[in-house]
Parts: sequence; C-alpha cells; structure tokens
Amino acid sequence: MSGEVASELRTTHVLDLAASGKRLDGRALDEYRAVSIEPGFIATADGSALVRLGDTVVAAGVKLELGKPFPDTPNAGVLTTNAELVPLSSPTFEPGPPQPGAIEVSRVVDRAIRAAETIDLARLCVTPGEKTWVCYVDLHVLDHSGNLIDAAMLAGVSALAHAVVPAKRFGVAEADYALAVGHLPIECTFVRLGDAIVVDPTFDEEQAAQGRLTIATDELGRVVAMQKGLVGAFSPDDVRSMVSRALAHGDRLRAAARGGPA
Amino acid sequence: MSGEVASELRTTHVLDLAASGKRLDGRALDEYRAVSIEPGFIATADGSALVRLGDTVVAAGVKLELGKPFPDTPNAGVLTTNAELVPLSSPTFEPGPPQPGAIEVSRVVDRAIRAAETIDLARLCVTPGEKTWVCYVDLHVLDHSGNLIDAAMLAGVSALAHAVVPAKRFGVAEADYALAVGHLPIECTFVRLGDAIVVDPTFDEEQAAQGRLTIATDELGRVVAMQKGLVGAFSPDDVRSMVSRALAHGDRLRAAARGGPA
Amino acid sequence: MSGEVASELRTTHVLDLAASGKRLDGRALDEYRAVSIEPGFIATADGSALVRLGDTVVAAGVKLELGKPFPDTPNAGVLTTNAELVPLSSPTFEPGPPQPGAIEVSRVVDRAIRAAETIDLARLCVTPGEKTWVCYVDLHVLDHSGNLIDAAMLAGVSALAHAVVPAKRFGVAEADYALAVGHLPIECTFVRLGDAIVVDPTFDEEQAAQGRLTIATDELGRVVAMQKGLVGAFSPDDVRSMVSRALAHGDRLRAAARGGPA
Amino acid sequence: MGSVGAKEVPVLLSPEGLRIDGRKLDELRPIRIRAGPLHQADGSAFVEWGANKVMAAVYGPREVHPRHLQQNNKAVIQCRYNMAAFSVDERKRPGLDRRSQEISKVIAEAFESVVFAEEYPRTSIDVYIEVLQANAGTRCAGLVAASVALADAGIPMADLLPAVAVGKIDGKIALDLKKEEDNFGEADLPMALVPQSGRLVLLQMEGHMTPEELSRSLDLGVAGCKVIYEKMKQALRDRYATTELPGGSA
Amino acid sequence: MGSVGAKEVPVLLSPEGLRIDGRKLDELRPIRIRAGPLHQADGSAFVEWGANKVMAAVYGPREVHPRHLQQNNKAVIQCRYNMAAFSVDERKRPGLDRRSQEISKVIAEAFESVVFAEEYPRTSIDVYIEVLQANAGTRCAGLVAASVALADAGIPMADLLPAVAVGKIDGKIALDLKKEEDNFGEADLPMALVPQSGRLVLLQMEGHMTPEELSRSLDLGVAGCKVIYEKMKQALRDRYATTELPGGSA
Amino acid sequence: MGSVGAKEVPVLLSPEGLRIDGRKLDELRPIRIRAGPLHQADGSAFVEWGANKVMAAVYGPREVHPRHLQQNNKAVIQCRYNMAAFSVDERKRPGLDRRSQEISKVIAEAFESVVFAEEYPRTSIDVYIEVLQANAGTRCAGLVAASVALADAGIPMADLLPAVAVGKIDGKIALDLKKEEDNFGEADLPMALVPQSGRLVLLQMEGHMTPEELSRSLDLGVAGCKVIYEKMKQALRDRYATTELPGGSA
Repeated sequence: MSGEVASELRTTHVLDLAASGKRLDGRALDEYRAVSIEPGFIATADGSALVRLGDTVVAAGVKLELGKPFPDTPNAGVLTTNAELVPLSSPTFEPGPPQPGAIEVSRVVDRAIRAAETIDLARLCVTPGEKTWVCYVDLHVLDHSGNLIDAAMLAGVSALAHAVVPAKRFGVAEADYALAVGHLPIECTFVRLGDAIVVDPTFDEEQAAQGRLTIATDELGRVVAMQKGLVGAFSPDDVRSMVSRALAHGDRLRAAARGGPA
Repeated sequence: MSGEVASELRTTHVLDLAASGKRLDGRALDEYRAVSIEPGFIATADGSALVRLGDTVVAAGVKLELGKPFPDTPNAGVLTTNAELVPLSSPTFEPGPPQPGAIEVSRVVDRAIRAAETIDLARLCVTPGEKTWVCYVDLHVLDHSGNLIDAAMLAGVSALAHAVVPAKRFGVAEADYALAVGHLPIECTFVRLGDAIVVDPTFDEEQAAQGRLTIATDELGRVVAMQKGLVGAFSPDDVRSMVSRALAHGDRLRAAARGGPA
Repeated sequence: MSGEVASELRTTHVLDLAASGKRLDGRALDEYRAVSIEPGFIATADGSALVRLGDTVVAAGVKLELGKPFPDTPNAGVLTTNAELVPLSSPTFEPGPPQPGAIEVSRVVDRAIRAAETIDLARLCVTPGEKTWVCYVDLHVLDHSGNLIDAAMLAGVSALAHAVVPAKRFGVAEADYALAVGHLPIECTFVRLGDAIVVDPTFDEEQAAQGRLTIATDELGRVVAMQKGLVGAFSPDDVRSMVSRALAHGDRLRAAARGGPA
Repeated sequence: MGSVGAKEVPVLLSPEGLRIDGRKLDELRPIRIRAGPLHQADGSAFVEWGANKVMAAVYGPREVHPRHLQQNNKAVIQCRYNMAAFSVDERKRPGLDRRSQEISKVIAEAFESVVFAEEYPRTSIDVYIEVLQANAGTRCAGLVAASVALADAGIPMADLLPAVAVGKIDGKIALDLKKEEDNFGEADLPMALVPQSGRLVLLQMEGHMTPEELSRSLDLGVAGCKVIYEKMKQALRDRYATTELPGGSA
Repeated sequence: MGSVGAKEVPVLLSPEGLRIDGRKLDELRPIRIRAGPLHQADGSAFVEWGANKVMAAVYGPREVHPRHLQQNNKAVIQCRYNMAAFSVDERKRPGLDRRSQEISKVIAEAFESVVFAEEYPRTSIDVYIEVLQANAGTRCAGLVAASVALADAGIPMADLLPAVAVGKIDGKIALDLKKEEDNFGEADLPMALVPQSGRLVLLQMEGHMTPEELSRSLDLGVAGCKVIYEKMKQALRDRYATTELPGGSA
Repeated sequence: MGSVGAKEVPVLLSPEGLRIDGRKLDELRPIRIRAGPLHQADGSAFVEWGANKVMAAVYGPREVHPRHLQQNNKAVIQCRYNMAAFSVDERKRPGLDRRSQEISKVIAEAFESVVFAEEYPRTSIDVYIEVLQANAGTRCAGLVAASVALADAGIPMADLLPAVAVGKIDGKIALDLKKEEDNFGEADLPMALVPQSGRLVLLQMEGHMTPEELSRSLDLGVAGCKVIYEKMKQALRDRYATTELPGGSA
C-alpha cells in the first residue's frame, strides 16, 4: 500500500472518528495531551527546557550575548527567535535553508513573546545606543508528532522563565542574575475536523485538518496573538469559541511553564 | 499546439515581416514605441518614475541613505544599481536569486550612469573617509513586453532627475535639496531580424532576434556604453549605423526623461 | 560502452595489478609521482606556487591584508585556508557552493599548517585587539589527476615559504619583508587497493580505493595531522606502517617545498 | 505595535473621536482597484489603498516548477509576496525576508481554501504580489489584488477574498489602520473573508485585546470586507470597459 | 589544540597523574545510551557522554532526495551532523558550517564502510545527528548514537561502530578528552572501530605526536572502543524493556 | 575608467606618443597561447597575455546538468568565467560576483553564435575560464583561451574567436589596454571577431567616445583580432608538437 493511499485512509478515519466526537488516541475533543517540561536540560544555554507534548519533543535554549542596539531603538535590547525544524524530527522535513513551516513557528512564537511583553527589552539595554543584551531564543524540534507551535511556545517561555543573565562572564556586573520575565504567553492550537474543532492536534490530525487556528493568551486573560494556518476556514463564532477554550488551557499550561505541575 | 511550436511559428512570421520592412505591431523599422514617464510614482522613494514603453512597464525608485565610503575612494559617494526581474512581470522569469538577465540589465544601466557622470559622486560625500550618501537605484520590472534595458534606463534617469536628498531627515542639513544630476544617458537597443535591424524590439522580436545591440549616448553626442547580447553578430558598419540612429532617438527620449513631452 | 561500465573495468584492472605489486603507470607501490614546484607563479599574490604532482596541478596564492583579530585571541593573527575545486579541473566537479570534497581539502591542509605552527600567528599581530595581518591561503585546483590533498599542501607551504608581507604597501612599515615560516608540514596520502597500500594515488586509483589515509608530518619527525577518507578500513598496524612511509616521503618533499630539488 | 524605545507616541484619536487622517473608527481608507493592467500575466490587478500601491499577477494553470512539487490530484498554488526595495522608508534589501515568506504562506493557504484546484491536476497556479509602496495593510491589499487577478485569469473559485485589518488605537477598535496607527497602536488583526460562507480563511493577530474586543473586531472586519467585496466585483465589471495601465490616471 | 593568544593554560594533570575531573589517563567519561527515544524516526538513539548530549535518528531506506544522487546498485548513505545554536558556549549560527560538513562527510564514509548498502539499491539511508550540548568528542558521540540508531532502524550492518578520541595532555596520552583538555591539550585523535575486524573506519588527528605516541594512542583508542561497544549492545538489548523519552530519567 | 576620488592619474602617454610600457598606440602586449595543457578536460588552453594568465577548459558534449536546461534541438553552451582569489591586488572573495556572471553570459552568447550546437542535441558543452592573474583584458584573454580549448576539444565551430579591447587614453584611441591604462583611461571597448565573416559576436563599451572615435576603435580592434587569430591557429598547430604543462617553460 503506497504512502499516499495509507495517508488518505488515515485521514478518512480521523474525520469519521471526529464526526462521532472521538479521536485516534482516545482523547476528548477538548483534551490536551500530557505535557512534561524539563527546565535546565541544556547546560551550555543560559536558559533551557525540554518539552514533551505527547510524542512531540522540542528543546529550547536561551542565550544572552552583548551586542549593539538597533539604530532606531537605542534604548532597547534585541530579541531573536529562531526555530529549527531539523530533518531528524520528521520524515517530512528536508535539510537546507529554513522552510516556510519553520519560519512560521518562529514568527508566531516571537510575536506572542513580544505582544505579551514577556521580556522588558528596555531592561536589557546596558549603554544606550552602544551596548545591549541580545536575547536569542532557539527552538529545536526533535520529534514532530503534531502541534509544534504550542510545544515550541511552551519550551521558549519555560527557557526564558529559568534563564540567567551571564553578566559576570561578560564583565558587566559582579554577579549573574535571573532574567526578569513578565507575562508568559501560552499558545493553544485547534484544528477543524469536519464539524468538530479539536485542541492540540496530533500529526495525523493536522494532515486531516480543514483549517488550523492558534491563539496565544496571557495571564491577564487577553489574546496576544493569533495565526490561522492550513487550508480551511472558520466562522467568527468558531473563533470566539476557541478563544474561551484557549484561555482555559492557557491557565493550566502557564503554571507548568512557571515550574508548577502540568 | 505546443508553446514551442507556436513560438517557432511566431519567430518565422517576425522574420518574414522584417524581410519586407514590416513589424508585427505595424511600426517602421526605426520607430520607437510610445513612451510615457510618470515621475514621483512612489511616495516612499526619494526619487521615482514609472515608465511605459509600449506594453513594457518598469518602476524605478531612488533611495539615499548615509553610509561609509569605500576605503579606496574616501572622497566619493556610493552608487548601487539593482534590477529586479520579478516573476510577476513575465512567464519566463523565475523566483530566486538574480538571474544573469537581471544582472545584465542592472550592470548596463549602472555603466551608463557612471560613464555619463550623471551623478557627481564627489558631491555625495559628507565627511571624507567617514560618511557619505549611498545612492540606490532600484529598477523593478512589472511587465516585460520587450526591451527592458531601455525602459529601465529611462526609469532610472527619470527617478534620478527628480530625486531629493533627504538631508534634513538624516540630520546633515537644514533642508532637503534636489539631487544634482549631470548628463542623462539614454540607452537605445536594436535587434537584427535577418538583414533588417530594428529599434526598440518587442518581446516577440527579441525571441526571433539574431543579435542585440544596446548603445547608450549622452547629450554631448557621445557614446558612453554599449552591450551586445543574444546569439548573433554585427559588422562594424552595422554598429556605426546603429550609433547614429541611437543618437537621434536619445535626444528625443532624454527630453522626456528630464520632464518634457516624450 | 557506458562510462559506468568502463569505470568498473578500470577499477578491476587497478585492483588486479595491485595484487601483483604493480600500478597502471608503472610505479612501485611506495613510489611517489614526479613533483615540480614553481614558486612565484602568480605575480598578483604575496606568495604563490604552481605545483605539479604527475598530471595533478594546483596553484596556491597567499595574500596578506590588514584586519581585526578575533575577540577571543586579540594578540593573534588570522589564518584562512580555502580550496577551490573548480569544475575546470575535473569532469566530476560541479559549479556552485563549495562541495564537501573542497571543504575537506582546505580543512586538512589548514589543520596541518596550524598544528605544525608553520606561521607564528602572534607575529602577525600589529596592534593587539585592533589590527593584525590576515593571511589567506587560496588553493586553486587546475587539473585533478588524483591526490589533491598532497598537491594542495605542497602548493600551500611553498607559497607560504616564499611569501612577502606587503608592509610598505599597507603603510605599517618602511619596507616589505619575508613572511617568517617555521616547520613545514607535508601531507602524504595512501590508499588501500585490496591487500596493497600504495602512496600518492592517481585519480583511477582513488576510484578503486578501499580507504584512504593522509598523514601530515613535520621536520621534527612528528605526525601533526591525519585524515582517513573514502569507504574502507585500516588496521592500527596499517596506520603504523604508513606513518613511517609518510615520514620518509615528507623529508624529500619538504626540501622541494623549501626551494631545493624535488 | 509600538517598538520599545522608539520615538514618542503621537495622538491617534482626536477629542472628537476622529483619527489622524480624519477618518471615523469604522471607516476605510480610499480604495481603487483596477483589473487587468498587465499584459504578460494571465491575470492581474493593481490596488491603491490609502497610501499602499500593490500589483498582483497570476500565471497558470501551467507546468509546475520545481517539478517535485507537482500533485497528481490538484493544482498547487504558489504565492510570492514581495516588497520592492523602495516601498518602505528605509530601503529594504531585495529578496524575501522571513516576514515575506510567512505572509506568502498564509496567503497561499487562503487561496487554496477557495480555488477549485482539483480541476487542474499536475499544474501550478502562481500568484505574485509586488508591494510598490507600503503604508500598513499590505497583506490585505495584496490578497484583494491577487483575488481580482485570479478572477481576471479565469481561475475558478468559490468566491473572491476581500480582506482588511482591524486594530486597536488608544484603546478603541478601529478599521483599516494606516502606518502611524499600526506603529503606535495596541493591536493589529488582519483577516480575509469568504463572503458567501461568512468564514475567514486568513486570520492573524498581534497585540493585546480582551476576548470581548476581539469579538467586536471580528464583526467590524467582516463588515469592512463586505464593502471591499463590492469594490472588487465592480473592478471586474469595469475590466471590460478599460485596459488602462497602472497609474494611468492616478 | 591551544588557540594562540587565548587564556592561560590550566593545570591538566595533578601531581598524582589525575585529570581535572579526577579521571585516570585511560578512563572514559560516564556514558549513557538510550535506543529508540524518538517516535517519528525509523530508528533513533540518545547519548549522554560526559557533558555531551547527542541525538541521532535514521530514516530509510527511502526515496533518494535530491533524485540525482540515486545509485542503481546500492543505497546512498547521507549524513548530516549539526550543532544546535545553544550547544556551545558562544551561540552558534544555525546551519552547517565547514566543520560540520567535514564531519558529516567522514561519518558518512565510516558508515558506508559497514552498512550492507547493496541490499537496498535506489534508496537513501539518512543519518541525522543533532548535538544538543557539546563538550569535546561530539563526533564520536554522534557516531555511537547514529550506529545504535541504524541498528534500531533495522539496517543490516557488518558491525556497530564504537568511537572515541585519544589525546595528549601535558605530554601524556589520555583517553576521551573533555573540553578543557581538548582546548589546551597537544593533540586530538578521534577514531571509530569495527570491533569484529579490528579495523578503523574513521581516523583523524590534529596536534603533534611522535610515531611512538601515535602508536600507543591507537592501542588506547581501540581498547576504549571495546568498552563502548559493550554499552552500545546493552542499549540495544534494553530497547525492548523501555521506550522512555530522552531526559526521561536523566 | 577612472574611479572618482582615487589616486592621482599617472602620465599614460609620453611626449613621443609611447605608452607606459613603451608600446605604440596600435601595439598589442606579448601573447603566448598553449593548447591542451590540461589532462582531465576534453580540451584546454593557457593564455599569457601581458601580465594576464588565464586557463580555459572545455567539457562536452556531455549530459546536461541541471537537467531542466536540456534542449531538444541543440547543445546548450554553458560558460563560467571565474577569477581566482589571488588574481587581483585586493583578494577577491571566491565565487562568482555580478561582474563575473555578466561576463559569463556575454561569452556564452559569443560562442553560441559560432558553435554548431545543433549537431549535439540534448547535450551540454561546458566552457570554464579561470583567471589566475589579472591585468586588464581578462575577458578577451578568456575568450581566446576558451576558443582554442573548444577547438582542442574537437567541437565544430564556424570559426575561432579572437578578441581584444580597444580603449582611449589621454584622448587617443589605443589597442589592448593594460591595468593602469584601463584604470585611468577614458574608455574601454572589448570585442570578439568572427574573422571569416568580419562580424562581431561580443561587443561592450564603457567610457566616452565620439561616434568618430568609436568608428576608428572598431577598425583598430578588428585589425588587432586578426593578429591574435594567427597566434591562435599557430597554437593549435603546435599542439601536436608539444604537450607541456602551463608555466613549464614560462
């Protein structure tokens, strides 16, 4: 049986199940997979986390280095988010320059961090116009079993929440200190499967999906970022319903990212 | 009928017509298409023009920014010409890094601007060895219906002729001022069709051509640049004849680029 | 007869010959091809050499320019080795970015120069943390008839041994002076052909080889670099035996690189 | 969204509730759409929307390039959103940056949601968008232009795709932000609507909004899209009356 | 090897002949190997070796991509050794630099020397190595991880490929250098062994050694490889008892 | 052409009308051409022309790579003009810059005008030019070398392509400029001639010339090409007497 045929059969099966309110892995439509977060997984990073979302695994590493501020924002630090969807993590990823999928993950995570003001960029500045901390958030996907954006977001904010500014090593302070983080944004992704809208899709559900919507919320109950993806459409009422579900999932996941139990 | 066969038939037809002194669009062999020039088309540029040469459309934008002079010419400004043959403008252009065709257009236009000394690079220098104006001439092809070099040259010099140095915005003078321009070079392109040599070729004529020659002249009646292209050959006498024709066309087109009627 | 079949027949023939202690070009198993070194071949370089190793031809050019030291080694000069396996030199090379083969040649040569401390990087520094000589060793392969690494190494050290620091031209001294060079490393490459191990393989022998080992030695009789390549394996005893052979070949070739007869 | 450490924030709303260009909160900028201005493309459109100038062209259905993207059961839809070097205040380096690549992706997915791609298996429908002059809202202007260009090329679609961004300025929800409003506002929410189904095929957001604000933004955007929809249809009707070039009577 | 002009050289050997982490000259760092931690890959392994953390995955035999690399008589083996941006002290720019490309090449050649590639003509066997945390010896850790991943994927091979580096510190030959030893030592000699034949399929060296030192290094490395070989086999045996994820009980 | 703000202009013509190297205005620099110096290529040539050293090689007719460039009715002619990093005073970054790509294009078009490409449909004829030492006129030296290399490879052509640049120094038309003349002269006009037809297949120009000066330049260049043509034919005749390597007796 060719890969294409197998994939079509799986898609039909996923849609049939959804029509009767069921999912391949037995979850309810609004049930998130088990999440585990291991902060400090990477000793060479200034902040890091390994996140498992079901079988999806993403490592995040935060590095802080001294650099120059941008000319138009002399009093602000620099934040750079980068996602690597390396071919190790999925049969569908190819070696080479970043693909649109990787760029989308990094940009959606980046937008949420900026909009939620997780990092006060003004506090990263060392000498206005001259020297500032550049904060790199590198997201390294290891196992792509669906819903990369949520997993990458969780890994990113967990790594930031546990990051230490290497001020002593770079000779700008007597001691290193914890990176100050404000609101933690949490992404929550849904896909449409026929008339059903399910949360935290697996890889197979993403393949079968008729539209994807990612909603980032912060702890003040605000929406800070959204991204519709894949082929498909949502009504405004669909969106309103997903927003309330995203807020509920966000609260629970945020506690996990801060260090509490998931 | 395949595209290849259609293209061969069209080529034969173009050549047959030329043999009897005629052209597909009814022009005489030495007749240029209608030219229209709209300066100031792009408000975000410091100088701009939209040029239509028959159905060929090229937008040019000039941007001036402060930068460092090259180490070996500390008293001179910097001029950079770039042509984008974007895939929007022709079924024959592909996305990706600049193709040889785009590089040729930008280099031929650039050579003419330099040789004609359209811009006095020395006057662009702000502080020798430290700070200078960098003048970008960006040529954006929108519709490729033949003779891109001439259209791009016209758009480029029109944009330069109407450019304003943003000296106030960059804080190096009290007020912005018009960019000083000297001689305006005009390119005039010919192709051989059998024994005939026609000016300002359309796309179909370029496909049928047995050699192309572009001649840039300035208002002193000098030749400032030439470029032979495509497969084909010209005798020295052919070249001499095209030079006189290029001078005549150049005078008329230059007036249009300066702002007069084409 | 297809290229693939011809190549297989040649491989079989090379292996059959080797089994009886013979080689296609009549050499003994431990016999190096004739070497010729022409220093100063490139007048535009600060040091240069054209090396012929049998039919293999490599040009090396050394250029010295002023630049900034690396932040973590403020008192040291910079050495950069680059190999260009241009498609002119072999039917097997393709245009485009450097292939793994070119990267391997440059890195193996670079490692040997560094490990042998051919150049005292500290002496290249002009002003600590500010200004230093950057030494480029460019290896340009012209004819690839086998054993590129050894030929490139010979060309590189010959070019270095005859290089002149352009101190006057760059305005940092009253006169140019010879670049000080210390130990000259020499690479010696072997391939396995069945049970035989032959030195200085031709292109055909490399195609037939079941493993390649390159050993760089210096004039103190030390091994300074090694690189195993191609598919195949060597026992530790094989390696020990090749090391002694490499030392002997190295002494002879080093004299040629210094300027004496090969 | 406000850049940290950037210049001072201007007053975005007057005491009378008017915006810096005198518009009301639910008012669109002027829009002109011309269908078919280009000769080489199979379909094209030029959109002037406030101070945006955006050209779109469509080629296809045609051979897929590169070949390995070919699909046996439908056309692939490839989209390239590009900004001209001179389209923004500080010259942009030519070529697609990460932002352009992301926008190209979401626009392609929006069109895949309405084009009847299965009618043209093993082909490519190539949608090119060139931003010539940018002033906030270029992805929506690009969608509108590309949508008209697709219709001009005769590509069968379920519907046209009007698009608009809703934002938040000085705490108020506002339709169709211009550059200063986008730079110093609190949120930006671009969307593209399938008018006949009432569903959204493009939806992005950045900033902060309460769920209630977001809900109102969706309604405001849908209403704006309906206005734009009429202008798109009119442009296609006008197509047969005029074949003028861009800027011809601008 | 010591960078010219770099920081002061630390004491690498104590008067008692112990190394900075207390090891003896012929002692390996602690090694943990887990087979099969990943779900998407056809085979995988995670190796923690001293302060190195390296993940490997294998896909294939599968279609060759790009197509023109396909071989009619055997599988091609493609290897990509990559370092994560955060795996080293100073952030590494993402993407393969020249060092990574060279290492990818020699690792691919090592595996081509043992995999029975002729059993899968016209296919590709893709070996991916991701270094997540680096502390000297990552190419050997990568080889070990990839070797177990190949076995986990069921790819037929003549043997597993244990690998280790031998070096020279303070004039002494030492097994399995850690970062400070590598930075300030006098030589580094990584190798990969085919245990059943006693032959080396990967061998590199940089620094300076007398022929006699080199000879002893080869023996020390071969002995080290044999210890690692046992751990690799044990990891594959444990594979059927656990399918835990990386770091699960780390 | 003189760079603005560059060093002082040297005296290019003596009172006696002689040039900085003692040549008369219509005198060529010394030229040596050797056919067939390379062993791997199907054809090759090495040209020393004044202080230029240029190697050319031809491969083909052979398989087209990349495949999609293949033409059903003729061979494609691909040309790559490249400058070695050490060929100029300030080290050149390896790889093709825009200038090299333009020159590659016009040289390819020149050869397409004379090679009987329709004799080898579906193949590629690859022309490689490596500039090892540059001193003005490298594209002409490259054309001459490549032309001899094509003949050495047995590729059928209408004619060889001699080439030379004419320039203007101190207001006088001069043949075959060397570096200082090119840097500080007023015009540069490279051309390539088909001797049997008297037609030009490569022609470029930069600087300023009156139509009358240009006319004389064409005549001077054609005369120069004819001298070079004889040297090219002699090199091919000598090919059978010697197979020496480049620089062998230089």
